[in-house]
Amino acid sequence: MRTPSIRSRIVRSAFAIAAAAGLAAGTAQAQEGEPVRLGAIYIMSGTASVYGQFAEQGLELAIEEINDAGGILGRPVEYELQDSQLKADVAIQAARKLVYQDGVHALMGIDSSGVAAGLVPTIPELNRSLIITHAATPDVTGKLCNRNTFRISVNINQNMKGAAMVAAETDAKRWTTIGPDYAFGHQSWEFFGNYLKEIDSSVELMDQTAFPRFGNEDFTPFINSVMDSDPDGVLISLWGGDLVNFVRQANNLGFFDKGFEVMMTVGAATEVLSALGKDMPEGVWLSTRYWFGAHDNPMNERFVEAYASKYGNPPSYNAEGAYAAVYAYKAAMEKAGSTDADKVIDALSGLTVMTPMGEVTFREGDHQATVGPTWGRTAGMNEKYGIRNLDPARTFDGRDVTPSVAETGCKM
Amino acid sequence: MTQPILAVQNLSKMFGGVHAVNNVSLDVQFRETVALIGPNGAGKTTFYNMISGRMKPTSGTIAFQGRDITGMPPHQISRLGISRSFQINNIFTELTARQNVEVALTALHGQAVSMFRLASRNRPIQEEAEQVLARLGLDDLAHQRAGVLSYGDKRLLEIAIVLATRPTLVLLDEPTAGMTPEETRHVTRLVRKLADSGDYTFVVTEHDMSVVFDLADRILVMHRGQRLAEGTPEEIRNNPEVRQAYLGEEEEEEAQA
Amino acid sequence: MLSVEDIHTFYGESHALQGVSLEIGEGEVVCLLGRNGAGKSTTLKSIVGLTPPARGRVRFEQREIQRMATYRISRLGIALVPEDRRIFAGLTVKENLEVADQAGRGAGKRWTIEGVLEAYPMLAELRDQDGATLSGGQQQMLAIVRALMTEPRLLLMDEPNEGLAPVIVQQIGELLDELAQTTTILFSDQSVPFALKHATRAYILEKGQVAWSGSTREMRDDPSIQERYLSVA
Amino acid sequence: MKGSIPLVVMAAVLLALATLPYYVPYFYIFVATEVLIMGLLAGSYNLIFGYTGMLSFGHAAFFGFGAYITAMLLMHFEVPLLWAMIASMAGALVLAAIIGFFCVRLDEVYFAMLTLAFGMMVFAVALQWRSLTNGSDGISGFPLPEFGLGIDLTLADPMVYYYMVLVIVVLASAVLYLITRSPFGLMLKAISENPERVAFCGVNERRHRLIAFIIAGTFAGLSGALFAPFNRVANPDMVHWTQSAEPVLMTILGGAGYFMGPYFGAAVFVLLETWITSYTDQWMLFLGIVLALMVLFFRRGLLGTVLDRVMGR
Amino acid sequence: MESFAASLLNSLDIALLLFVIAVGLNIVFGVLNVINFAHGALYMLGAYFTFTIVNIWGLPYWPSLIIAPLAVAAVAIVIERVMLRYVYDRHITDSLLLTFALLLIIDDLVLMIWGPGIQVVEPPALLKGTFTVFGGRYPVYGLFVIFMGLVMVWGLWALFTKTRAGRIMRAASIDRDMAQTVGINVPMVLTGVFAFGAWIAAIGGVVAAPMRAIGPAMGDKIIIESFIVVVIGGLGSFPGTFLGAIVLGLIHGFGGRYLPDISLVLPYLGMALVLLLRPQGLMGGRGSA
Repeated sequence: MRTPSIRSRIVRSAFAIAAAAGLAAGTAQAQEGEPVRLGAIYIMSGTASVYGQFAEQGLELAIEEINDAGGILGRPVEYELQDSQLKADVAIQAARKLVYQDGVHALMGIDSSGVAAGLVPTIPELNRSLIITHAATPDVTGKLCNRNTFRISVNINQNMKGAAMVAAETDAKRWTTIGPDYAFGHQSWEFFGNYLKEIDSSVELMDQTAFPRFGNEDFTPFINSVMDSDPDGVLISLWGGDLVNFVRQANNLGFFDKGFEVMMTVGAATEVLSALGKDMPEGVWLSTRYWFGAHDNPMNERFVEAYASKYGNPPSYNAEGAYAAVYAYKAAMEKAGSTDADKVIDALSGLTVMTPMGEVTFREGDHQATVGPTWGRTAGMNEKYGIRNLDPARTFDGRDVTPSVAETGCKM
Repeated sequence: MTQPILAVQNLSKMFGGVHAVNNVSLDVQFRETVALIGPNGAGKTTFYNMISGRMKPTSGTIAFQGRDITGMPPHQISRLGISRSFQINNIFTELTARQNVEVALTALHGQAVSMFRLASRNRPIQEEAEQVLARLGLDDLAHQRAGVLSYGDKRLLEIAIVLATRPTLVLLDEPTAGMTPEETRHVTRLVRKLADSGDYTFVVTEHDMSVVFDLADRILVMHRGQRLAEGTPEEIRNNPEVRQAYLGEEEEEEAQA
Repeated sequence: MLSVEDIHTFYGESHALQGVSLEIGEGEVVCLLGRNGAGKSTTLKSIVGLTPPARGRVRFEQREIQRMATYRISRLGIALVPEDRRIFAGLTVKENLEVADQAGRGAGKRWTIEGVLEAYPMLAELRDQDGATLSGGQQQMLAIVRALMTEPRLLLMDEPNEGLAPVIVQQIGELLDELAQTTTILFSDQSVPFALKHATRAYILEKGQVAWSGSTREMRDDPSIQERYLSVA
Repeated sequence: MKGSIPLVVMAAVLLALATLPYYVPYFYIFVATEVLIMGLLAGSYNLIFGYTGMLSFGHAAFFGFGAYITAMLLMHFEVPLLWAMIASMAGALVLAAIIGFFCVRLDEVYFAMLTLAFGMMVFAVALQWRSLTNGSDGISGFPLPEFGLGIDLTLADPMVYYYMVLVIVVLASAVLYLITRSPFGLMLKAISENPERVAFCGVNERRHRLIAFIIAGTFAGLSGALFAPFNRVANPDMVHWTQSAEPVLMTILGGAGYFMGPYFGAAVFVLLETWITSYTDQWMLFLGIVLALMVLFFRRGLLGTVLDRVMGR
Repeated sequence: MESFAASLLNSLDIALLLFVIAVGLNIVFGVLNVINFAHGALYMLGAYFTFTIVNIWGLPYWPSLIIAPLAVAAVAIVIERVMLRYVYDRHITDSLLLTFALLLIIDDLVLMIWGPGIQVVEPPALLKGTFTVFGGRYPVYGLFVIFMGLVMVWGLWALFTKTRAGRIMRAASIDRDMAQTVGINVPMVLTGVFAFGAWIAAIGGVVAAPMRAIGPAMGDKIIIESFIVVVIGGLGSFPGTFLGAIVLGLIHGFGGRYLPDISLVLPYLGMALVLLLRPQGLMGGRGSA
């Protein structure tokens, strides 16, 4: 007869621990001096964990700065970070834990489209705001949009609108793509094509495209097939380790000597640039959702300097996204005068906030921030950081590249 | 002579060029007990394996109750009424003794795919299982996990499973192997009793000659895959060829010297 | 040289050896007789530690070996030619020998691969053939020679004649006699004449116990022993 | 009576689960819901692994398939959840019949590898047939409609959903339990120990293994059908081999062959993950160490080890 | 068309790298009867050690080809001695679970030690650049991979057939008891084989380092690929592993290009077909390790 007692003892003690933690946080509603708690969900394990690290650094930096300056509404800021494992169900459960167990006042984060697409529909029932700082799928501020969800980072539409504008100015007429064989790769190509056709209906979007599986490692067959098809321009939406592998293999195969235009939609990510160094060829178009050298404002100057001195490299877009999101919360909470989720959501909607990318506005219609990508051509090396410079670099105004709310399909 | 219950004709089995069983024929009459003996490697187990469907013969035919069963899968042969025991214990150690028997009974009664009733409420089968166990003197051990039974009891349970399939023909493969002398006597008496009941036909392989002579109506001696001799126990006992096969055949004259 | 004292061995849950004791002196050739399942194989396997005895002692040249790992027992100088020969399938004849070759482990080298191949030309012809493709007799030769490669002072052979044609059995017998000149041998068999011819002493096992022991001369002189324990009677 | 212990335990656990929302923090309703769903997945897996001895690496195929069917039906047809669940089970049944038809021909490692291959084929289809499955993003943002049969449930309320899951998982588990205790279940246990002997008792053991595979797949489909609305998403992760690994881990962790083992394993696994991830980023390290220790020291799984002690085996 | 030849060569270098990784897995399975889920993690360790040697210690590439595999083999010895050897006699699921736990542990330790960033190791000067085949360009490093793969094929073949150590491994995989009986220290052989498998995996890691981005969990992908190779070729078959690697290399080299819509299904389809039609694998059966 010992079984039941043993088991229930385990269960009970488990819940006792949990209960203690939960009650402490859960009842903390806007008490004076109580910390403001932010819950963040990033990828902290596995292949893509570098993105989580960058985000955490940006997050940490912003919170330090804010706390040094007296916090939000006079309350110190804390954060709780959970690993998404790049899985939607894990992220969803993590969000529930952050809200109900850790008692966070607001949520932020999310690196991948798949995770975002899964998580976003569950946010309203958590009754918290969520600011997405990385995931780029149009859907979360489009057909999946909801009152609680905001995005401060550049999405695929915005980036591809910019890409199309850059592409239209080149001589290239026949375009193809190499992208990862999942939603991000296919959507990038689709949006790029649509925007480019709008600007210049004479361009040809080739049928021969290459979508290697995500994490493929060996891109040679795809590089060869694209080279065989002899395009004028190639849009490349590979990212992270895949992009590093791709560029090195493409170098070997003479891909960049063929004279066609090459555009890499997340090529100017610092982790990619510093891994590649000189291996990133000159004269290709790279984009990033945020380029540390492209924004001439005091906040950016301060951010880049503080970040570089603290972590030894220039901030990546993911660091900026997290950093900006914290400041956006600060602004919203101050505007709302409370950490109350409803009021913060109302405050965020339509809010214009200062970020390292300048002033951005969360549109009321879809909660997408009016941010624009930076597209630049690779030039000489930046010796300080061991990465390529972008010159010329063209930063798009969010208002020029963000599709109208009607186009996004978002119905609030 | 009536039609034999088991008619094996010219059965052969080759393993990579070697004749494990070579052209062996055997007729077994209903209610008879036939012992199959022979020194190691004589081909007895292979012979069993072919009759019970575990192996397909290379050539020859096997008929059971006049029906050709050559090459049938084991479960079909079993359903026709042939059941076998194994040389080494082949019981279900994680189940209780009674459940071991119930496995066979469940199959017998066509309930093997019955899912929406509790096996533990299956009184008819349980009662029958208990009867089978009782016949073998295992009734006290019905609720013991088979794995913890004594070796001898496991061998008996092995036979219980065989009987539970209600066979007409029972193939026993060394039923007393590894048993103590006392257990051996017990099993011999039991099989004797079952044979006398007239419900079963037995084919038994055994190395213990006292068991063989106690049980067998007729003995088939195999040697090197072939039929060496066949006859009553008395005939076999006095057959010089058989003695030679058992004691060794090398340089006979010296052995006699 | 070897003394086995009251060993009990369980095979799974079957009590295979129920107190077996044996003594073998240096230079002797001893035979274990008994029917199938009497415990002959298990006795030999228990000596080399493949089925370690649960109780009892095994001493080899005054060292207790009943708890020793098999490979260490082998290195002490006991070799086993197992019942089913257990040739390494997929390895050639020569490779089978090389695996067992104790070269480099110091101590007087009696058997070398070249030496045995020369001594047994039949194997020399088959040296590059897959061991699994050999005939039964060839496999048996190989198994014996492989055992020799471990430089045994005590050679255990488990039913070396099983399933072999008479002419081969005779060859094995000759080999056994030859080896007996230099090596102590314990072999098991079901064939009485073979045992009588090649062994000086015999043990008869029955149901995991020693039922009779004595010289082969006694056995030859008293046919009732054979009848009682070994024949169809 | 030793025999009554499992019943007492089960009754106690059921009572604890039924009153759970009244004594645990709110978040643990989600944890408990996940435990129940994963428990059903692992419990269905136990039917083929623990009871029949088949090590499958592709069980997520049925889980994911069930999740997709429910998600699609809710998304495109807004059918009542009950009908979606039934459809998921039917779909998983058909898929399991097809995959199982091939897989039960093989044994041991070969069976494991073949199930892995089929599971990953289903994953590849989920990922690459984008027009149907929406690719890597999966199907999300579907409404949670009524339950069906005129039963009025606010499914969006986590507490309501928890109770619905509890009832369904308990019912499904009861069916699974009945199956393991049925004559058929007895056959499965016998097959796992000694398939040949079962054949010699006149049973077509391959057919039995196939039936067990189909039943397990069907209930895995149900568990997927519960999981999709719980997380409001069905995506390829749910079909991936790493998802297949979870019921394997849970079952071994809890104790294969014990009916409650996998449920217990699911609880331990989910709770461990929840707690470790709260305290450290190095959750994989700790989970790995805990798993390794369990394999080395709890040979029969947690529940198995405990039961062995209690029953004195 | 000119790139067809390059694609073929490319398939070959994919195949030979796969071979190097899968063959260690297969040897460990053949001798120890353990499906080592952590095999890919050992490959990853090889790559990370190379990164440390080349980028952090500033040594040239070549010494890492010696140092890194030995270091990984040392890790493997510890793993075998403190954990793995206790589960040999158990059901195969126990070793599976244990090595899965090991995979989690190694993955996280790597993340802690080297951080999450993407790392790149430059190939040695000798192996930089490209050459032209049938009008298509092909990297010299690819040739090096092919060369190393063939050296491993030859070396392992020679080891298994020409050396005593190789024969002992084969003997131990065929019949452990008999190997003991002829005086082989089987426990030590088992430790040795596991370390050897790890050593081979690490060579794969060292060879891959200059051509693949090094990142956390990079071994997780390769492990399933290796399963496919081993299953297609035949569990426990050395020549089979080679053939299996070639088959999968061709599927990767051409499948994504000519059958993009089902490219992901192809490897698993191939694996399933082999299992159903020839469960022992294309080259399986008893015989060489």
